[in-house]
Amino acid sequence: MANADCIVIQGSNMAECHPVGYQWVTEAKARGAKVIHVDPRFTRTSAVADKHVPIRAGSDIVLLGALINHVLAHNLWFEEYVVAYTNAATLVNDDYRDAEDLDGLFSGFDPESGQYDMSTWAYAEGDGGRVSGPEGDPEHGAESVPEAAGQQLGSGGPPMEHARMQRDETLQDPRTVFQILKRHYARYTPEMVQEVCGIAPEDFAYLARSITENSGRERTTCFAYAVGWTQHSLGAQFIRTASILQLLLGNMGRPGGGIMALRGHASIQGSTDIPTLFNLLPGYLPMPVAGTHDTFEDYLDAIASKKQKGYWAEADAYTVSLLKAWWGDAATADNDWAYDYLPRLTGAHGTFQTLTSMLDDEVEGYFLLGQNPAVGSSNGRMQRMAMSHLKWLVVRDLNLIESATWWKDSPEIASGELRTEDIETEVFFLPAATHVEKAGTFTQTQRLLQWRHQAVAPPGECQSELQFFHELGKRIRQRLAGSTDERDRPLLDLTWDYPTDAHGEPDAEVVLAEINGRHLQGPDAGRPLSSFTEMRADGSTSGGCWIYTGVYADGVNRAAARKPGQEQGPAALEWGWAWPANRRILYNRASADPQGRPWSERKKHVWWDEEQRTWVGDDVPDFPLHLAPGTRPDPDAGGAAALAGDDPFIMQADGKGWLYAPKGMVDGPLPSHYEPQESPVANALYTQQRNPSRVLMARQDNLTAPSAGDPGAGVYPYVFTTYRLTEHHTAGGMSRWLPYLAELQPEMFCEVSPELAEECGLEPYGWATVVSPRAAIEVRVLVTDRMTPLVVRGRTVHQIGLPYHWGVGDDAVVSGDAANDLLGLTLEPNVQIQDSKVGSCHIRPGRRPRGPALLDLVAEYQARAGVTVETGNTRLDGPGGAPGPDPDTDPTTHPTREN
Amino acid sequence: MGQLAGPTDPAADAHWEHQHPRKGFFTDTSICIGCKACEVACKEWNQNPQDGDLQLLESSYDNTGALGASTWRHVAFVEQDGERIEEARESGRALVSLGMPRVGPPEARAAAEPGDSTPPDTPEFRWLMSSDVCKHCTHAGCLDVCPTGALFRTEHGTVVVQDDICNGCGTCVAGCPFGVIERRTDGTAAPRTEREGRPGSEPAVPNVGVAQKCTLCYDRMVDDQTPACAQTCPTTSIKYGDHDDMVDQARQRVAEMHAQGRTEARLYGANELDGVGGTGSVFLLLDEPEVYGLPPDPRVPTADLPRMYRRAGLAAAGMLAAAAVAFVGGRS
Amino acid sequence: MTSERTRGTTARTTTADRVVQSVCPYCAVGCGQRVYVKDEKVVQIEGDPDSPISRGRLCPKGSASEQLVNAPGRQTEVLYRAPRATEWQRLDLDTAVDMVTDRFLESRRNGWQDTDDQGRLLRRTMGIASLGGATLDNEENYLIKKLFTAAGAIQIENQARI
Amino acid sequence: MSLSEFDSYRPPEPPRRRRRDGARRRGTGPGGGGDGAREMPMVPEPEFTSYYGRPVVKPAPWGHEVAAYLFLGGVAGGSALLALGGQLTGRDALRRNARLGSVTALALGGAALVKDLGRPERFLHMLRTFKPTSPMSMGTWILSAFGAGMGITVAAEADRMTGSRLPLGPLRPVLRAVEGPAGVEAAVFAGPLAAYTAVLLADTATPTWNEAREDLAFVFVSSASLASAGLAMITTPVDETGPARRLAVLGVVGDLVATRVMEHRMDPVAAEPLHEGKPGAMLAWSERLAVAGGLGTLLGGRHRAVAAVSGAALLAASALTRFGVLEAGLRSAEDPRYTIEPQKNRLAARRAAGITDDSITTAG
Repeated sequence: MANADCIVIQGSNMAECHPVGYQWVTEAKARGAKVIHVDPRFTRTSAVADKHVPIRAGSDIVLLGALINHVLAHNLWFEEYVVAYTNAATLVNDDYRDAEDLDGLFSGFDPESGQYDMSTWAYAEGDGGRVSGPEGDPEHGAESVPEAAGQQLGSGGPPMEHARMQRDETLQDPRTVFQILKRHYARYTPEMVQEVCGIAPEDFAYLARSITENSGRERTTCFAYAVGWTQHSLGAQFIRTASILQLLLGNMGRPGGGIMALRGHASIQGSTDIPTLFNLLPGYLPMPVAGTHDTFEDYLDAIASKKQKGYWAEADAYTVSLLKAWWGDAATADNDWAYDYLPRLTGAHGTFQTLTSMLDDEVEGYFLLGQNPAVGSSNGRMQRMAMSHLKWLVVRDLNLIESATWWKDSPEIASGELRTEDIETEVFFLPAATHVEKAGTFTQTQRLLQWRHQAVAPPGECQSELQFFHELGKRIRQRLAGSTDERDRPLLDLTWDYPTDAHGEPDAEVVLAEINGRHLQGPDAGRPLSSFTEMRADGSTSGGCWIYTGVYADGVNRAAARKPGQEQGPAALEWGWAWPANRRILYNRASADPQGRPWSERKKHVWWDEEQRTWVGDDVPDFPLHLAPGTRPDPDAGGAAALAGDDPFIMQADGKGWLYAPKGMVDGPLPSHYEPQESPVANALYTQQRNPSRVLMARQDNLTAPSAGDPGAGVYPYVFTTYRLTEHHTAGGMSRWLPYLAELQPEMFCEVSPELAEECGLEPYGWATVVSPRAAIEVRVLVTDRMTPLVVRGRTVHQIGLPYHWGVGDDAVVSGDAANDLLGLTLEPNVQIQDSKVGSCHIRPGRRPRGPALLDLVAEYQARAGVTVETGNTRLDGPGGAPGPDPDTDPTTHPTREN
Repeated sequence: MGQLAGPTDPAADAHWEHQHPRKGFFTDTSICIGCKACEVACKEWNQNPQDGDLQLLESSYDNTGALGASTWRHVAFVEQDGERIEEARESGRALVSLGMPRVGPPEARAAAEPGDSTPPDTPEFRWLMSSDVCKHCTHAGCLDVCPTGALFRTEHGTVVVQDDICNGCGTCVAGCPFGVIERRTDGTAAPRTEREGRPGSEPAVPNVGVAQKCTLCYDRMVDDQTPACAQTCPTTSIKYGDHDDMVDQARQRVAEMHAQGRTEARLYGANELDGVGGTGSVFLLLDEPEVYGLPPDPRVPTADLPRMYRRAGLAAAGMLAAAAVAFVGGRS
Repeated sequence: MTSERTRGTTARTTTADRVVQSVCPYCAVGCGQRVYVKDEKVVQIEGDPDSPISRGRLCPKGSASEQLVNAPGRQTEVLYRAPRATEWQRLDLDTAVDMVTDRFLESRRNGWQDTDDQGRLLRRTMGIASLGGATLDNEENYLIKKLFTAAGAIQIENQARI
Repeated sequence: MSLSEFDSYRPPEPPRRRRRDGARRRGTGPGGGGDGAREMPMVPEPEFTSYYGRPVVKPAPWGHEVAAYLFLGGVAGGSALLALGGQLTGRDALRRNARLGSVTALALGGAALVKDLGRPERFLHMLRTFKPTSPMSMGTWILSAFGAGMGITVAAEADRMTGSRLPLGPLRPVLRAVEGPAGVEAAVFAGPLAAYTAVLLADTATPTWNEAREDLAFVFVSSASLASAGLAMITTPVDETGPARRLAVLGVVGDLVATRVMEHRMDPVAAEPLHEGKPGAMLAWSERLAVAGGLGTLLGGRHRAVAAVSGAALLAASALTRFGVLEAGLRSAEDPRYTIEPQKNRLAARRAAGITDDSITTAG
């Protein structure tokens, strides 16, 4: 980011949430870069940015779409880059219908399941048909899986043959992606931005000018985002829109460009690479789904076709290596490498689905490993009530967090909904080791693995997770030793013998070596693999996570490489190890033009060296080293060999950057704006008010506030958004127990504009109660000009800021009500993440009632708003659905009825 | 005794023979992101107890309040509207037109002429953040009045309290024109750990009753390490180094900002001729000093001490005379 | 003027027994940290100047890491709450792990599903769920995923999704 | 005003100073607390900004003990002069009572000082250095020298009062010989003892004390005189207290004049605390008592009863002066306005006078 010429921070509060990372933005600013912060609130990031653009929470796609429209309309896109590196020129089949034609929906929408049949979006084929997967036509796969299909596909995207795609380099054919894009965003005008986002035209012009002036050969613009974008019912599409914009401007894969994902936790990137997630196996291989991946062959065909370009074609080698790593000799060719040992999914089993099954008493045991759902997960009340249904709960943490003590001090105990004596749950609190009491690697937000050495032994009875789970596994296998029951085979055949030191702590380097993978047969049996290209599908190699292969190459723990930063170049390749293969900027082939020459001297990064006939540069080239720029592969080759010289996006099935996503996104090939689940205004672009394929949780304890125009919308008139403070860490488990941090931000507060304080009679630094359809909490009131009311669709929308670090419990140094109690659960269809950045609420002066009176207050508001389980949970808002403007009315004229 | 006011080299005055460069801070508040890492790092390094009553202090994001016996770094937060920004720019321009003798290097001064420098997109709102610290003055009010010699001038020209000597007389607390040093009472808020079933107990409050203030990490400086706050500051808003370099950097930075039209920038403590002979910690502020809680024209009290002694001598003589008159007057 | 103790002033980073390079446990920037240990106790954690990412700098949370390790409020003993009990009770570690193992197997059996209604292989248990992992090491996540998947527990989640 | 009926749950809010948000606000006096529900009386906004009304300088951590020491120090000093006078003019009763009075005041004052220290067990550290820039260091040495002299004279007095029965043996003649010079030596330090406390207060950044640096010494010296004279009038029969009475009158006159001059010369804003609130009341009463004591001495000084009463009045006046000045100083440090405005005036005055190079805020 340090060498960016313009940095747009949107959906993130970088200076507060990633302060040390912010030094590079300061560096860029010192070199003359322009820093723009787009955020509903004026935060500490805005304080040191050049410009702060207040935006209404949840309307990011309109802004980004308008920028795309601006770039296309004024011909500011980077022509050479777009034509060569993106699928702009590819033709889409004729059956495709855009959201513009179907008033907010795309073709192939199935109203009951809320799913799209993606076949209508495919590229056009030579003979007019559709390029689709080799066998197993998608219909068969689609309808048998009721819920989100998102988890079927690993991150590599869908299988697809590349050879028979049609392209029109002149970009004039109306079926080209480019023209579709133009038509799709035609109505995203600066006026629309003012009406929907509340952003003044001059601010929009400033933003557009700054971005376009700083893109192209000589200059690059960089976007930075965090959960401000991801935690929406439309989150994945926000990021898609930004990537389309960056592709059009030619900023992808170049130094100072691209999109920086600012991840939240120390190793959250690690926990998705080696996923403690329901839908993924290590290395983003999908978990097998009953019905789609019944046999090993089905599984391999579903994730990658031998015909497609890019490294995903070798997915079979990765899977076999993983199974060999887990089940060693028990995984043989004839039992499909123990493929049947893997449990199958039957739909989405995300944390929120698990929550509902807990409430229905289907889950008996629950492990909490350094997470505090009673405060940190949305709809806190539902989380705590669900835990009261458990038989037993194991909490492993440093402090007695609220998720361990809810049975005696949670808000539900205070309000009488739960009685300690009636709660059956057995709770085990096992103290955990801190980061200096155990060795291991963290993967940070730039995919860099860094090794941590153990400084001291854990005190008292504290244990690291490594030791605890190794011990748990050993005891389970001891108890099942004699069992002949087929279901216990996977546990007994597991490779589970790790050397342990005097304290019983397994040696983390051995685990890392297993993750890296090793040769099993042949001359160098036992030697670690040095790159994932060495993995074979014949069972001769093993590897716990193919994208991490190379971290332990030649037996050297590269994650522990510690060559001081000052002694190496800015890319600092010898500090830690970045997956894949220590590349620091992905797709950096795009930092050179189709002929392999750097776009400009200033932005040189990776380029083609004619003499050595190899790619060279400041970073490990993210491209086959000796693939000359001009090469054209023969059509039926597959995998890496199929990559052309100018296909920088080596992971995509067609080697190109996807402006248009024929497959992979479940809620539309092109991002289009829908209002959040709870919104004070109607969708100005389409009749469809909300994301039609969002995952609904229509339950009595998860009611939704009525939105624009519905009766009762006035009961919850204000928009609230949640955010983080520098001084605290997520649910406070690691900050509210520390006196030095607790005294910096001692009390839960809300941030309101003076106008809102006037309107509701809120007293500066006094108390206020915030009520939402789920709960009511009390907060101190910070009246500040940093919150600006916005005029959206003709009416003033007030926004309230709520930090979410506090929780009700008596063990922390400071405690307070949890903002997460206010949040509802409506999930984003692709990744099942909840919509916690925007919601509707009401705020009134004075503290909240204690005891049962609190429930009456919440119920009274629900009654007044006439909220039922159906409110906001209707899939289709067609002409028959919620009243919205007719598609053909000019969006700039205000709709007749007041909303 | 060295001189009592005006520019001088404090370490030399304190009879340090071997020449050590004078160390100091330069705090550039224009790039401070108000993260308070300096507050935490300082407390953690010096093991200062948690002070404060764990309540919102009704001052934007600042819940620390002010510098004190257990808080040697304090980040101030001031929210200001457009009108206030304009006033600050105006007062900044006034400073320039006062014809400061040394207004930065010549070429920067030329560029600082108003008119050609259109301020960038004047924000209609701004949020000032600044990390306050002990000034380590050239003429330190606290050091001068300390009767026990607990406060001493280090070889690097900084001012440090020896907590094994100070008997807590408190004169220095009143002597400091910036209100930095304070006597540590044990009145910290009752630590939460007196609860049943709590393992461990809050460590006893060290150095109760003794005057405490920032030592510019004297223990780290002796082993030529960077002070905790300067090392941890994410955007190097807190810079540490030789005092003269710090002052030069400060001057370049303020000239550069004036050239960009941001004339609200001004330096605080960089002028050797001011009331305390210039300070060891130099600040770049974006508004009048009092907006940050800093005195507009601080003056070390010792500067007027000779005159005070003369007045007191006169008074004592007067008293003697009065007594004499009383006895000589009437023999009755 | 200066006392003996003052003349002997030295930084505890120089008198530490050893220095260990580590990484901050808080956010995903991954700032380098140096951990100073003396007499088997962490005495100081500060930024690691060698790190090209953070260049020796830390945020307030990172700077408070030493207190995270040595905080008086930290829990270092196993606690157990019996059903319907109103207070914690102490429990030694070994018994606790045994009890958890028994419950793990029992709940695994209760929630076991061999095949779905259309006879397709499931081989999983819905009786056990787990939440958490973003603050753990990759090696720990690896063992957790490996053990739970082998046991058939698929309801594993972490902060990446909330 | 928050109307919610649930406010009854509100925990008893600590009496906190009611401050409106934002930088521009007026300096409210301290006691504006209450539970924040009452709206503060709107007072026109003087042109002055501060950091949320927080103090700029810190008040000295001195309580009543220090004020008591100031008073007792003055009495000790004055009494030593009277004792010397009595010694030279043969007034034995005056000499003896003055000496005893002085040493008791000294002992009490010293004890008060040590008690006020943060670490009383280290009070001897005061003698580690001889530092002219530190008024307290000077004061310690003055106190020690004065104490030594006074100690010897009192030893002699005690020996005389106990009819030479003390087991002094060979020391007695030495004591007799050195008693005279010791009395003189003590008297020499009496003046500085009474005056140095003024420098101790003035040589600080506390606005009111610092502004009073020109004339505070005269106020304290006069107050010391009238107090010691008052003490003498109480303890010594009327026939020997002629000089004491005259000293008392001189002291009262000096006190009144010096206070007037001091307040006139100070910056009006910095002088405000002297007239407001508790300190204002104390100083006003001190003046009335001083005048009453003075008149009582002048008119009825001859009658023992009237002399004693006016002596007591004078003692009270002096005590009130000391407590009042100390309290006013502490109050002036707690409110930022008393620090900022006088300094801004001073800066503006210097700039008007053309001195533009000595400001701490510079643009270069």
